[in-house]
Amino acid sequence: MEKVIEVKNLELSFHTFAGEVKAIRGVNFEVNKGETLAIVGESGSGKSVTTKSIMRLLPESSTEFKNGEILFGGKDLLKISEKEMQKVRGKDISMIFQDPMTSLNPTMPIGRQIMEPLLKHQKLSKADARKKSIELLGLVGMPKPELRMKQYPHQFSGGQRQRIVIAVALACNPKLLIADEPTTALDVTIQGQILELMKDLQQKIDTSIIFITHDLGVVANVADRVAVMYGGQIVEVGTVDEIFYNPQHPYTWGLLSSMPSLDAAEDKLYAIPGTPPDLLAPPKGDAFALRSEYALKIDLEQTPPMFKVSDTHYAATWLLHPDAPQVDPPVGIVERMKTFPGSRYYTGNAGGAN
Amino acid sequence: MTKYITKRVVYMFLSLFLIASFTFILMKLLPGSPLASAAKLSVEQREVVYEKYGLNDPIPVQYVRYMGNLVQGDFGTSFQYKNVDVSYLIVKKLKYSAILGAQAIFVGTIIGIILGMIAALKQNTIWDYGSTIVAILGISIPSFVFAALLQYVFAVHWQILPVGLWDGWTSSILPSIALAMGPIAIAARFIRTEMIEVLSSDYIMLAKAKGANWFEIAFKHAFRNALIPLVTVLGPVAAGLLTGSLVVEQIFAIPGIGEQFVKSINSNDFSVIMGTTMFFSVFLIVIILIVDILYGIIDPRIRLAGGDK
Amino acid sequence: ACGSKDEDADTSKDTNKDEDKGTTEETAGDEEQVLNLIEVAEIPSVDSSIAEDAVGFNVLNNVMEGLYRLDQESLPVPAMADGEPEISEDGLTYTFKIRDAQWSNGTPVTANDFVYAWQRAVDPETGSPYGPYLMEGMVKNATEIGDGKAELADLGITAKDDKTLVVELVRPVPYFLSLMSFGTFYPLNEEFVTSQGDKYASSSDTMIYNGPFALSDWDGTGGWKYVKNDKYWDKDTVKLSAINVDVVKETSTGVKLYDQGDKDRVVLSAEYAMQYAGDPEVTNELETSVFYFKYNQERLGEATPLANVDIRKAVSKAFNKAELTEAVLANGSIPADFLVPEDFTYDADGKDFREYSETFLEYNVEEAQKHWEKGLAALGTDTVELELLGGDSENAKKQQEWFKSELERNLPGLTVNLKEVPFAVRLELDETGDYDIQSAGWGPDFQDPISFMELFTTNSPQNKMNYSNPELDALIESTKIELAKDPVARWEAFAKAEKILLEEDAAVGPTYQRGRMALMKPYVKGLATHPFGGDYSYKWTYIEGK
Amino acid sequence: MAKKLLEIKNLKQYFNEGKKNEVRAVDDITFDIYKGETLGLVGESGCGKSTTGRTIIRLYNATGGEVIYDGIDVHNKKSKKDLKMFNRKMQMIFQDPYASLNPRMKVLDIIAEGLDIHGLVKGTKERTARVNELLETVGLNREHANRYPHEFSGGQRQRLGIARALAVEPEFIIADEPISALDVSIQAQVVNLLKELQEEKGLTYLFIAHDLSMVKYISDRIGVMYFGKLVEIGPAETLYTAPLHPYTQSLLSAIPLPDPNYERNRVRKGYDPKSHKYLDDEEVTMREVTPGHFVLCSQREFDSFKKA
Amino acid sequence: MTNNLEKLPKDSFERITIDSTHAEKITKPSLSFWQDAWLRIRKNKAAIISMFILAFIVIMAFVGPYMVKFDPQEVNVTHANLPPKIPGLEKWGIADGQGKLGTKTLDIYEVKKIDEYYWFGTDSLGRDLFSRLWMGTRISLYIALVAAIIDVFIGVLYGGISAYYGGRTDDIMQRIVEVLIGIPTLVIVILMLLVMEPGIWAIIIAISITGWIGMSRIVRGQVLKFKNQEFVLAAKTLGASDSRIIGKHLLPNIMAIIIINMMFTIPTAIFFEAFLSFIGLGLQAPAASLGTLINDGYKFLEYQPHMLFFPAVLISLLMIAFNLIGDGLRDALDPKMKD
Ligand SMILES: Nc1ncnc2c1ncn2[C@@H]1O[C@H](COP(=O)(O)OP(=O)(O)OP(=O)(O)O)[C@@H](O)[C@H]1O
Ligand SMILES: Nc1ncnc2c1ncn2[C@@H]1O[C@H](COP(=O)(O)OP(=O)(O)OP(=O)(O)O)[C@@H](O)[C@H]1O
Ligand SMILES: [Mg+2]
Ligand SMILES: [Mg+2]
Repeated sequence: MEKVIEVKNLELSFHTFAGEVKAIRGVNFEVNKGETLAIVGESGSGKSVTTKSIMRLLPESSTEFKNGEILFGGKDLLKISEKEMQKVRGKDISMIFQDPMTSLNPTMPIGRQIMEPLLKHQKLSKADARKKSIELLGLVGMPKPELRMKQYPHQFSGGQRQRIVIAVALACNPKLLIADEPTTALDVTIQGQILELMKDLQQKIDTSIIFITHDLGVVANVADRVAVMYGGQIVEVGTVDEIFYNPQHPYTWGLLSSMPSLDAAEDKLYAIPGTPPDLLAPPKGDAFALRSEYALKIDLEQTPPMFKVSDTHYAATWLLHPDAPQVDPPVGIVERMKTFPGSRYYTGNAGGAN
Repeated sequence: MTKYITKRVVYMFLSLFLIASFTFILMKLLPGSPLASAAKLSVEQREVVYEKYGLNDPIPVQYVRYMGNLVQGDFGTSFQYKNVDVSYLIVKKLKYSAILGAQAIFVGTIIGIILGMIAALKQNTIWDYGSTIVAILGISIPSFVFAALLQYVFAVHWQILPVGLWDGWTSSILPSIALAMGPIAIAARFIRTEMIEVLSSDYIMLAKAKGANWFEIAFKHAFRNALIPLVTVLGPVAAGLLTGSLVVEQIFAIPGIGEQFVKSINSNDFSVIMGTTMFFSVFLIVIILIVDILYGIIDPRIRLAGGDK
Repeated sequence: ACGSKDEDADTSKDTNKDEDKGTTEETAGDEEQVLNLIEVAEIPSVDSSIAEDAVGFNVLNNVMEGLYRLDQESLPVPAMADGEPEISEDGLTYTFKIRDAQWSNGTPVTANDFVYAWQRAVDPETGSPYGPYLMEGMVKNATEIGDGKAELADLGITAKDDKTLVVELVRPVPYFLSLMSFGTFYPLNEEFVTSQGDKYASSSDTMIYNGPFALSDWDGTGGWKYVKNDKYWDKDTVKLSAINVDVVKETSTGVKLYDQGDKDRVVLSAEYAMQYAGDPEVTNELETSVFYFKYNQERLGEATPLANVDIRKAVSKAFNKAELTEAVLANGSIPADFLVPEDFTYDADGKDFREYSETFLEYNVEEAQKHWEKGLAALGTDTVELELLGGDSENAKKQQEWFKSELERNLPGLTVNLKEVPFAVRLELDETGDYDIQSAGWGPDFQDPISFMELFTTNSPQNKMNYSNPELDALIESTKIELAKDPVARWEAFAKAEKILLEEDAAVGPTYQRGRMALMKPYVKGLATHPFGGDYSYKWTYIEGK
Repeated sequence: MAKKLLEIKNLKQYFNEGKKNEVRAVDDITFDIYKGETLGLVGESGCGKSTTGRTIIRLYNATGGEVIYDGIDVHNKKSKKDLKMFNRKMQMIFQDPYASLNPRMKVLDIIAEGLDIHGLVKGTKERTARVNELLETVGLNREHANRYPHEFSGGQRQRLGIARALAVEPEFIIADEPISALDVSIQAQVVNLLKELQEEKGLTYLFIAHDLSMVKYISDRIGVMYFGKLVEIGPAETLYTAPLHPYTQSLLSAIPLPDPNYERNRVRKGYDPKSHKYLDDEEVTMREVTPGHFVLCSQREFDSFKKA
Repeated sequence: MTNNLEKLPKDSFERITIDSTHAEKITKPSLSFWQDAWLRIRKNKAAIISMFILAFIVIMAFVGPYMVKFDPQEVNVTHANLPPKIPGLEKWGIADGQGKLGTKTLDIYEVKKIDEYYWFGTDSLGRDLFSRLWMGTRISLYIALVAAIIDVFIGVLYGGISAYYGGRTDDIMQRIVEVLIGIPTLVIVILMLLVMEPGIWAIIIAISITGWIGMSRIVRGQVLKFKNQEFVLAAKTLGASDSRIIGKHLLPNIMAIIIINMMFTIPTAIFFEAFLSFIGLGLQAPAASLGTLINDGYKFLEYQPHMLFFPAVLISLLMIAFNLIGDGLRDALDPKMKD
């Protein structure tokens, strides 16, 4: 499969008043052509920073790239000049931001905002750019697109605004689309519409997508593969089925357990105790250990490497070490594993991945 | 919108009425006489002259008479310049001040904005400090010092611009620059602060993600959004500048209204004081109103919210 | 008027001529006769009945002409008057013949023009500040008209015919002829003035002129221009074709304009006077304004330490007047040990009034301290605090700060508090008598010692310091009536009064007589300056050697 | 059934009333809240959920209608004392854990604010003790009292908001989307806490959210709002299993589930208000279909619901 | 990635239990708001340098006048208008007593036969400018303080109340402001001259009349922005009184902008004082302030540039220091800037 982008050993820090924030501490992943990679993880785990470093959108003054490379089309994006980068942004890689309420310029008509990348990267004439923009707006399901070109963002609802942002991102048929929590601020009905839309469009123009969210329901809906981030590192990566039906990392277990199910009436939701690690002074060893019921002694001493579970599935937890004790995941997880053929709890029942 | 403006205009007349009334009363309490030679005259002689100008009437009577005339648009005649209509006098002198003021505001705002932009885009670098220092000099050193300095350098030393007197546009260059120092400082400081805020917003990030270069980001995207607070503070400053600056006008021997106003107060020329005050107030209130309307033009979100802000 | 001044002017001319010769030879002879001047204030009014300030009177002096005009030596010479008038035995009736002269619009100047102008000036309806002030107690029925007891027509001025004017006075006025050069007494063409109504004299187009120049390019404010008046009876004497006047209030700007050759003359303030002290282009002129301390003897109903004559004398003698004029003012002012200024009034032989009188209250620290101790003893204290009220101009402030330092240094136990306020406020405080010492000054409106000597009589509006000496009052009164026709005795009486006022009573403490220092281009010749009324005459001025 | 704690009758809240840009944020809604229950309120963003909550607690003056708390009309209270009393009984937890804590106040002072206002404690010692107690109640510790809000994570902040509300010992709490801004694992922390507190203290909640799965988990009854109107209200289970109003159905069909297999096969239902095809003379009101289950419908629709 | 790991001791894989409350710990030391702010501002070099400059100026304002043997108020006209002359520096060609006299440049000290060294020269009455400068600084600092206090007490309160109560209150209060800026200050000030003794109180009152209006407008804008923030609403639901909300919730949050705006008020006040002194309401002569020194000095730009140079440089330094400290403070107080 063709790799569109490959992030290798990325390590970066921010220099702040309080000290050095080690936001990304060795991240590796790649995205293949036409696939959707979802990155999940809780607030502050470094999801946005990772993607922003691909786009080189981090504040120059306080960011320090310590290590690693980001290969895109044979070039290391961290090494090219700002001028070259400007050609990549919006054309080859584009981005959708978390908050539709704030990511459009409030004082510029939306038409101009959509036309901007077309004029810049595709060198279209004004009239052509306009035509293309109207087309794009229609594509993302905006009724009466010609009329709305002249309107300002505040005249649109949240869902409509997010569609506009998507239209902007798709304007130049990018090779890679990064969507940073594109639906977190929306309610479920609108969120559903947006997800459908993205999937449709992906098929039409065959883009790769990096989709960031902390909502596992959304992940289940959109992703081909999933990377789970915790404390500035990727702790588990695999296909969507592997992650949902055969998770290996205790943090992934915790995440999956926290979701209430609609059918069963639990007494108490599972909640991961504690707070995320302080990236100013990241803990030694496994960053999640302090909050984990499954902590091993070694977790406090040494950072676990990525253990291979299958060709597509890796997890960074000492529990996968041959010497580690066998532990039973929480009941809900075991329940999930039962449906997955490769899992040790597989019962062979129907309902698993086919 | 029209309703809002109507309301504001009604308020404006209320404010103007109050300003006129207070100013009138305060002025009547001012010591001295509008007649330069009053000190030489005996009490009886003075009475005779005062009678002619209606200065012997009780203040309420004078007040009612004055306000009555004012309502009819009659500002009366000046005491210093006998037989000169106050409105004529003001309009004539205001012309010079307004040209200087408008140029100062225009140039000052543009330079200030550029300085502020540089400072914001290169925050905490030598550029930032440099522009901040220039801006601070603009507020900490009064414009008349700049005026004297500019006059010395450009008119005396290099002799490329006139020393003073009103003789066409070239005469307005130096005083305008001197007056522009204030707006430069204000614009630079406020644009810097606001730009820093705006530059960290999501839509700027999106613009960058679209591949915009710094110029497009600064001017196409950020600028308009950073303008609101500047417009707020610059409004009254503009009113002040357009209606003249005493010392700068004096240094360049420009017959503007600012200088006239002080002279009128010192010589107790109350019809000119009143007239100028009224002009200034109208200017000010209208500018504040324009600022409020400008909000809506700069930021379309405010237009929708109308008066509810 | 004064010898020393002329000398200065001459030497400066000579030295400059040599330098300039080479460059200006070709154009010499037919230079453009245009003068470029600076005025420090705009024209408030050039309506001769309404005018009340220096600028207005100066313009009037050059665009209008009264029965008399001050000549280059500041002596009154017949102008609209055709020769000397006939004066009645009792000195109360003057009969003038009017010269054949025209207004700038071609109408002849007649005796009626004077009658109209005088009546207009004295008419309460006109609101003239100077008309009643100058005419009351002098011209017949002027006072009565002011009080509403007489008709305008009763004023003591009548036109016997177009060319004969008769003026009746209520008392003999020795300085009457010089007064005829004063703006308020200039003629006005009734027909023209009434046709303009309110607009008369509101711009250069709404006036007609009978003087050497006509006003032009003046619209009520801002700068103006004089152009030669071709209808002037003595137009051959007038050489300048035009004078451009701009209003420049900052001396520094004026000096720069002068240096760049845009202006031909600029009056210097102290700081510039000091810089240009040795400059050949500097001219010194002595003005007739005298400055003095007014000592308030009773402030808001309470006696001040200044009620004590020794204290007053001590203060008056305790500052070095020479240092004041040379180092602080530095503008050609001279120390004043008198009230009536030098170079102001002359008797028939050209003898200055100052030669009739003595000098008083000279700077003398020892004596000052003696008086001071005596005064303190009488007051039974050894510290005195006095407020010195003064103006808020740059120059006034500098002086006051110097006074404070000087007085406090020389009079142990004295504290001087400065109060520096705008003119209007000072007048108000003067009016209510709310000050201890006031730094004040006086410039005369006519050429006679009485314009000064009358200031501090008991009922004078200028007194306001609770000073009263019947002896002084009587002396001044006598100069108006009994001595009116005896110039010598009259001046001796003034001299005596001055002695009472300054030496015996030290009611006021003179400080200096103001001088004026100006830069003037050497090619400007024949500029005449005057001690009262209009400051300058341009009638005889010309450009040579530019 | 339990006693009615709160009756909301024909509540209306219009912004910019009478102007061109009038917004009918809450348009004539009526419902009751029973003592000790949790009423969930869901609906699309901007449909007026927060406004309802805020109007109930008097942050806005209602344009019309009544809010009757324990038999007393809240919006007619006059005396300061009554108001204070009322402020103690009813409390609110805000949507945004970042915006709802004053960044320049210490946690101690934030939580103690209610105590100070109502004079519930005497002396600093008692004050600190009470704050510590509250911190422990919400699962934080006393060491946190001297911190500033920015030092806390989102979940911790939301718990601070809860502690602040609890400080005055309220009976009724309006929780305005207390979890929407939080990530999943933290959502669980907060929801658990709310539930525990309800059991311990017998609290009543109005729980506002747009995420039906969480709401269903915590609520006894659920109300669904659409464009300022309440369109359906009923017991949580009933509403989930047998939604009647098409908007509710659309909402339910959109809940994402962490199950890729399910997601691959999900069918979403859209909602178009025009689909009702109401006639001009039809009266559209709340009608009780099954006991306790009300739907906003016309008589025609009501009949068809009944049949089904 | 491979599972090829070097052998690890068996016992490393023992399971352990971790106290979950342990995980709630915040590792950063507990600091008060101001301690925290101080830590931040300490990292801001420009602010720190500015603090030193400011401290230096303040100290000099008190000791400066006593560093030379001249009395700042003593008039000595024979020593008038001397250029600066500083021992040591004169060899370098600066501050060597050279000055302009007419068109010539020469050593004025020599011309006037003066042996003393006036470090910053003298004014036109021969007063020592070094000591006057520092005396003036003291007064100007005092004015700055007064203006700042008035800004805070009147401007902030007025703007705060106007915006907080909004509606009719705001309308009325804003009209009052309009009227206040409409009435010419000069008229009021001249009236004050009649009823007041010149001096510091007169200055305070004069500044109080209109000096705070800019601040009130800014504060009003900010309060309008903050008053509907959720933490304010939260306080309201707790039954907080209006004064509590304004004082405890709103003001602390708009402190930064207040500080910035104060930087604009201070120089304005300093020159307003000079103007008041000029018309006789301010300080009594011969006292000096930076404003009056500059007012006096600019006229001599050409011949005695030192009269303008020193006070202008000082006031600029002062303002730059104030502003950079203000900027530093603003950054330090801004919660967004916290990691
Ligand atoms: N510009 C910056 N300066 C300093 N620290 C930063 C900066 N940007 C991000 N961080 C820190 O880096 C860490 C990772 O942040 P990031 O935004 O990637 O989190 P996230 O996973 O996207 O969280 P969320 O789900 O809340 O968006 C956080 O601790 C954050 O505080
Ligand atoms: N102060 C106000 N002035 C004018 N309109 C307002 C005001 N507050 C809210 N609105 C409008 O009222 C409507 C309902 O707003 P509300 O905040 O209650 O929605 P919500 O259901 O809580 O949405 P969300 O899920 O986004 O919190 C919206 O259209 C909003 O724009
Ligand atoms: Mg993020
Ligand atoms: Mg809400």
